[in-house]
Amino acid sequence: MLKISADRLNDLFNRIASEQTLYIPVDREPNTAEYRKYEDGMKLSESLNTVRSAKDFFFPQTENLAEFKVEGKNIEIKDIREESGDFVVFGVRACDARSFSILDKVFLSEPVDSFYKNRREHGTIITMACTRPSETCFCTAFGIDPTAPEGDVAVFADGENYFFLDRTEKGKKFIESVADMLEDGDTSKLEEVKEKTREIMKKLPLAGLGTDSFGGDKLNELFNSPKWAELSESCLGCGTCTFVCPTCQCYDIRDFNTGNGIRRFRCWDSCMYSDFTKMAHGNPRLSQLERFRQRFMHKLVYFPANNDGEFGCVGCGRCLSRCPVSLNIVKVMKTLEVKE
Amino acid sequence: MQRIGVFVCHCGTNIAATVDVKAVAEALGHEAGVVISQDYQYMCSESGQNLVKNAIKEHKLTGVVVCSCSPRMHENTFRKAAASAGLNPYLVEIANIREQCSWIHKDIASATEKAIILGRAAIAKVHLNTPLTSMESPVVKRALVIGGGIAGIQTALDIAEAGFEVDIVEKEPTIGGKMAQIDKTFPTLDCAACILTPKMVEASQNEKITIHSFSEVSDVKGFVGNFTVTIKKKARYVDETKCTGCGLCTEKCPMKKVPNEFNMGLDNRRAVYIPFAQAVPKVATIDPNYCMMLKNGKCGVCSKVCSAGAIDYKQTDRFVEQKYGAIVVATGFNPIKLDKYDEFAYSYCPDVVTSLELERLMNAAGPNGGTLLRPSDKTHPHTIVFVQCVGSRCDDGKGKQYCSKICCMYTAKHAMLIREKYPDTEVYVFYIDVRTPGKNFDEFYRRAVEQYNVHYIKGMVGKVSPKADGKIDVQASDLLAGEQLHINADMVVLAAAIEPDKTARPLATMLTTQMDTNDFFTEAHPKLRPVESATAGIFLSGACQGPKDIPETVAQASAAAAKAIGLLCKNSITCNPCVAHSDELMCNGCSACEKVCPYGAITYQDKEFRMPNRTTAVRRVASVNPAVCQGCGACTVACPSGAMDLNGFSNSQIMAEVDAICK
Amino acid sequence: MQVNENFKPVIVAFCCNWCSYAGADLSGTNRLNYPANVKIIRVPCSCRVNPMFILRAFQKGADGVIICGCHPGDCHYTSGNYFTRRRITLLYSMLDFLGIERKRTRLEWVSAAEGAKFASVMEQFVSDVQKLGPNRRLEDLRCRKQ
Amino acid sequence: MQEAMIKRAVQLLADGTVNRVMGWKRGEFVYDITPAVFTTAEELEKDFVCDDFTQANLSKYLVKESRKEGKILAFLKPCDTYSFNQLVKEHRIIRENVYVIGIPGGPKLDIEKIKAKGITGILSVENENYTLKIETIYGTETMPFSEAVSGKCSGCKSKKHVAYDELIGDDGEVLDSNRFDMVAKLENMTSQERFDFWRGELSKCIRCNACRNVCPACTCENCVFDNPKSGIDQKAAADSFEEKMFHIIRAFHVAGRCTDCGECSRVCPQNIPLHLLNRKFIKDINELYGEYQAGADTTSRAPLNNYNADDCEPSVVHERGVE
Repeated sequence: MLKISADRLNDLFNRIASEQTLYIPVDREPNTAEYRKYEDGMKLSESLNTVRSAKDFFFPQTENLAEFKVEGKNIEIKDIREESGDFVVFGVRACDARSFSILDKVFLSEPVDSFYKNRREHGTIITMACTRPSETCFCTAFGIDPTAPEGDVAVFADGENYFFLDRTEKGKKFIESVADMLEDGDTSKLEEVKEKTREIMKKLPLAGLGTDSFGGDKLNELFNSPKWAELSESCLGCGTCTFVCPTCQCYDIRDFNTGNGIRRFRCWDSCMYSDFTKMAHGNPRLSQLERFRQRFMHKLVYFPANNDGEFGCVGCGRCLSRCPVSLNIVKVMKTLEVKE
Repeated sequence: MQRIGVFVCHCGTNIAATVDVKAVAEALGHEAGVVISQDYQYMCSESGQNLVKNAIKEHKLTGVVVCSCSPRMHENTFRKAAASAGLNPYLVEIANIREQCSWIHKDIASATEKAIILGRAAIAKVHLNTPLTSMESPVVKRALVIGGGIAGIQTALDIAEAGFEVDIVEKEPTIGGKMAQIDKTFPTLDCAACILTPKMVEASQNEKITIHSFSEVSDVKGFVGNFTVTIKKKARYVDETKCTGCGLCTEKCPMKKVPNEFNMGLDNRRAVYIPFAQAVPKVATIDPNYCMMLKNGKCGVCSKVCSAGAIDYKQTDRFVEQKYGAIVVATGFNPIKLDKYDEFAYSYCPDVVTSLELERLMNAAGPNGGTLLRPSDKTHPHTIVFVQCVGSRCDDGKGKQYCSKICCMYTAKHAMLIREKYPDTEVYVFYIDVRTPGKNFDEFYRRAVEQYNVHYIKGMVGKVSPKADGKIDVQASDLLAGEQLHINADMVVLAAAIEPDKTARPLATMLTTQMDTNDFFTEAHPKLRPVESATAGIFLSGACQGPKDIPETVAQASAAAAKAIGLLCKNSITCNPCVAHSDELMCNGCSACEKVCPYGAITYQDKEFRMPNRTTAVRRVASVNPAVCQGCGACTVACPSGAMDLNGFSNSQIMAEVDAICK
Repeated sequence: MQVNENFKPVIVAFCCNWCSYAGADLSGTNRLNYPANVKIIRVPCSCRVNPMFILRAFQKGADGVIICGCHPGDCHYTSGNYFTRRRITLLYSMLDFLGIERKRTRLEWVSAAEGAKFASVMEQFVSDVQKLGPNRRLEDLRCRKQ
Repeated sequence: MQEAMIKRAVQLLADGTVNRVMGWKRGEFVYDITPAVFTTAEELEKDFVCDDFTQANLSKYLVKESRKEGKILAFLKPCDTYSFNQLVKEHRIIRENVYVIGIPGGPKLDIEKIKAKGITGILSVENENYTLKIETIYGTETMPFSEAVSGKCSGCKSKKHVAYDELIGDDGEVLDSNRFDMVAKLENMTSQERFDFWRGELSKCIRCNACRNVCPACTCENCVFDNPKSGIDQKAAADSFEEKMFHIIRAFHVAGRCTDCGECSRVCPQNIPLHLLNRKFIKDINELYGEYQAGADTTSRAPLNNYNADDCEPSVVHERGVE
């Protein structure tokens, strides 16, 4: 497998950044990482994951769609779409990598979201295998192997070297474009590292989390479960879980009067919000119970029902660490789980 | 869909000279929702108003924007016009392109651009205007007159004459005010007391009039038609109901050395006193600053001599609360203090006096029984110098910038009276200008010069220096002759500027009326509404509004009375519908609005609301009493949820204006 | 500092109906000139001015916002401007704390009789904002003039 | 402490004084504690927790809970009692329907501060004489207790309970805290430095509304930012202006009402020091209008709904500190 030694990683970054925009996770504060546009000398974060997920690159929090200009009594509609340039996202974890296939199912199925598609086409995802999972990790529950992430290129670290494995055509092209900086390497130590990680995964507190009680066919029993009331009781109705979630994909379309015209934009929405899907007649989900239930039913029932059983969660654990009142999908799953 | 009409006024050339009105009408015609945009020479004229009315009918307008003068001027005019054409009057907005545009800008391009922006803001606002309906509020049929001088007395008599109850609040022990201190009046030279005192008696005897003497207004609440006023009746230590005004106590009181303010401190009175013989009410008052009984509990003579048993050393201030429909302010004036005018030696030379002191010196009831004598040695003065404009028309910051208006005439009166009574006395008057507009005024002044040979000298007095021989050296310049003069005078009389009474400023605060920088009350309009304040239900009488002589004062007093009577005649008045209202669905019931409401217009109630999934919940919500709310909007900002909004000035309307201006 | 003469600041002035708006009218009646950049919004009382309005003005492109009301103690509604004073003091302090230029915000007491003061306050305020240049720290890029 | 609380709660449930108990419920890990309502002794004994990680302020839940049938027992830390009082004062909590037991406050621990040391895979945290012994999948780690103390506790203003029906443990005193130090430090920066600081912080905002929704002063039936009728509703910080707008208006709306409980900064997923905005207002109010502690009582007039004729002019803002 092709590799680069750890001390030359930044050379590689410089090279990539000289050709296209490169984003890498960087520590803002200890253990608080965020993706930043790479600049010379930036240090790759050692944190397990970023606070915000990598979905932002393809499905940004806000995005302009069109502009209407009113001149006198005439309205002119302007397309203000911005074509994405080529970019690389480095260091995506296996969980986030899986989230793209979930988002693709939403945005790339008919009718195709051309804004999303445009960015997907221009973006190369370089994932990185996990070596030090956290207690909040439960990606394995959704069949994700953190030691073998998806993406266009998967990168594995053994402490001294970074190994590169192409997983798609795009990935292949990418490796070719930087092949002159890479060399063949011995992967024996890497296998040790992977094995060690898999062992740790088995020992994680959430390792036993099962999905058998969930899926598209469990609609009625789960929807009508009396446990939602207790589960949702302390939910604040904020959007933290939604906004840090790599798979939440709901958005709202709004108009903003700029003074020069009306700008139509979309922005993330959260099913936890009281005005979510508010329509002319009012709001279909009036209580926090209904809104809370919606989020988890979507991930655990509705999404798999429409997507060949694939769950709308990747087990990244962000909601576990960020929810102001420590409510999360694991607690929901454990509470609703039908125990044999 | 809105159908808005825009009407751009030329105001003759007032607007059209600096604003391209055609361009404004053209530009605003392109705004969304505008269906007609016209310009016209005088929009406020009958034909201008007809233009608006016809357009409302013809184009079925849902809103009207008039680009014209200040809304303070003609907003009502156009609202009435709209109403008569069937459009709710509150669907009219004014863009102020005269006072706030054409009159302040010289450049046509920028003034026109600004006028268009102001028009757009008004259009943006009118888009969000809602029809408003006025509520009715009852009128309390009683008036309060604050101040018992000639202005207050005249106003009270006129209101009482119309059949309404009137209360006069006078801070001194007697009504009468400044006129009571004056000896003779110009230009007729009739005796002030002879014409004033019958009015005072009339006021005291009129059963519709209640006089609160030695009293002050301490609190005012409420609004037009329904004021609640607290009157502080200061302790006079004499029971008004028992005192017969016999005056025995004032003769027996052993404390004789109290400066007599009625005689401008030129002689003394007792600690218990009646200011003057014709005082109304004729009731004694004990001065606690001098009364030995009140100060250290030793004396009690007055109590012993009073056969009516009216003396009450234990009396305290009392507070009376009363409701009124209208309030007339008649707080009058005072001569300014001359402590800043040391060049005239006023503070240390007793023979330098003010004009009002001269009035007392010449008055038969004055300290010298009407004989003009020098205060210092009680000798007859042979040369008297009058100095005009002491503190009036001053730019140096020591005095007042305005003309005190009455000094020229009263000085001519004084000069004439002195020359008449003491022909051996030489009288000099130093003046900047002699201002004598008024019926028979200039004739009066010319008589002083021509018939009585008063020496009028245009020029300023530079220095007044008392000399060792008791004479006074007056150093002055004669501007016409271009020479310096020294006059060896016996007396100098200073025409001190007049200023509003000191009680006016705190009173204005209580009444929420405006004052100018000199503390004169500001009238609602200097020409069209001269006796009304901008605060509804508060009227202005006499010198509190500006310097005035007696005829003018009385005329304005009657005018103010007429306005007050007009109000009191109504059973109810239309309230301003631009009041706050609370959206119950958004109200948190937190009481923030209630805390900032100056009128107590907000109350709370527990109300049942439909909640999700067929449940109900009881919540505490605010409601505004529209008859009490005056529409300041303090509550709208105190409310964090935005439940509280203001009709006519809603959040969305103001933000629409902001947006239009910043566009 | 370089002063851009071509920069025409947008100034929003909130004036209370009873004092400051009348003061502005008086400065017109007396033909006292002040820059045309100043656009007045009439409010019943300065206490009607919600901090929302001030931020909204900056958002939509204002370079300076000034609030004018009756002198303390002279409020037509007795106490409105006292509340204004506290609210606006705290708001301006917060804007300052966030690093927004101090001279973009101002509050002045202008009575109905102070036409000359109104004109001179506006003159000075516009010149202060002119010196600061366009509002960049509290602007909404979407609303930037095109 | 936890045992005493459970015991008392069970008693009060049993004797009918209350029919519910508001407390904290243990989670999957040692630290992920959720506010919860308990109705039975069994639930309490199984899941009720009160330890070094029970940071959440329960007062806001009482807005809804106090309107339900029957009386609820609430365990309130000293800081929570201030929020509670403030909500009672604003008629948001119906006092009669709450039985308050005051419990000692922090300092509480913030798991993020432990994780910031690179400690992960956390299985348990034990406090041994103010040294934390942390068991992880990767082995045992130790760190000083003081370095893991939550930000909301490090500037503690008071250990005194201002509202309670009974106390478990002793009552404390109002503290002489250093909570305004950071505000003062910012005030002494230049305007540009302050601007850069806040641009850096606020640009992190993702408008998740956690700060607002957790805030015990933000209990509006309908927040202006969610209400299209308000004219300033916004769902996302589509422009950096909107971040500022949201946080300025929010801070302004709670000015004079914020009890400085620190929940806003605690819950911010982006670690924005939002409490500094509120503390700026508190500091200004204290300095300009006299010391005022929101929630200290239920009767005083909020400083923004009050005035003095001789209050300072807004120009003081322009005369203080650094331009």
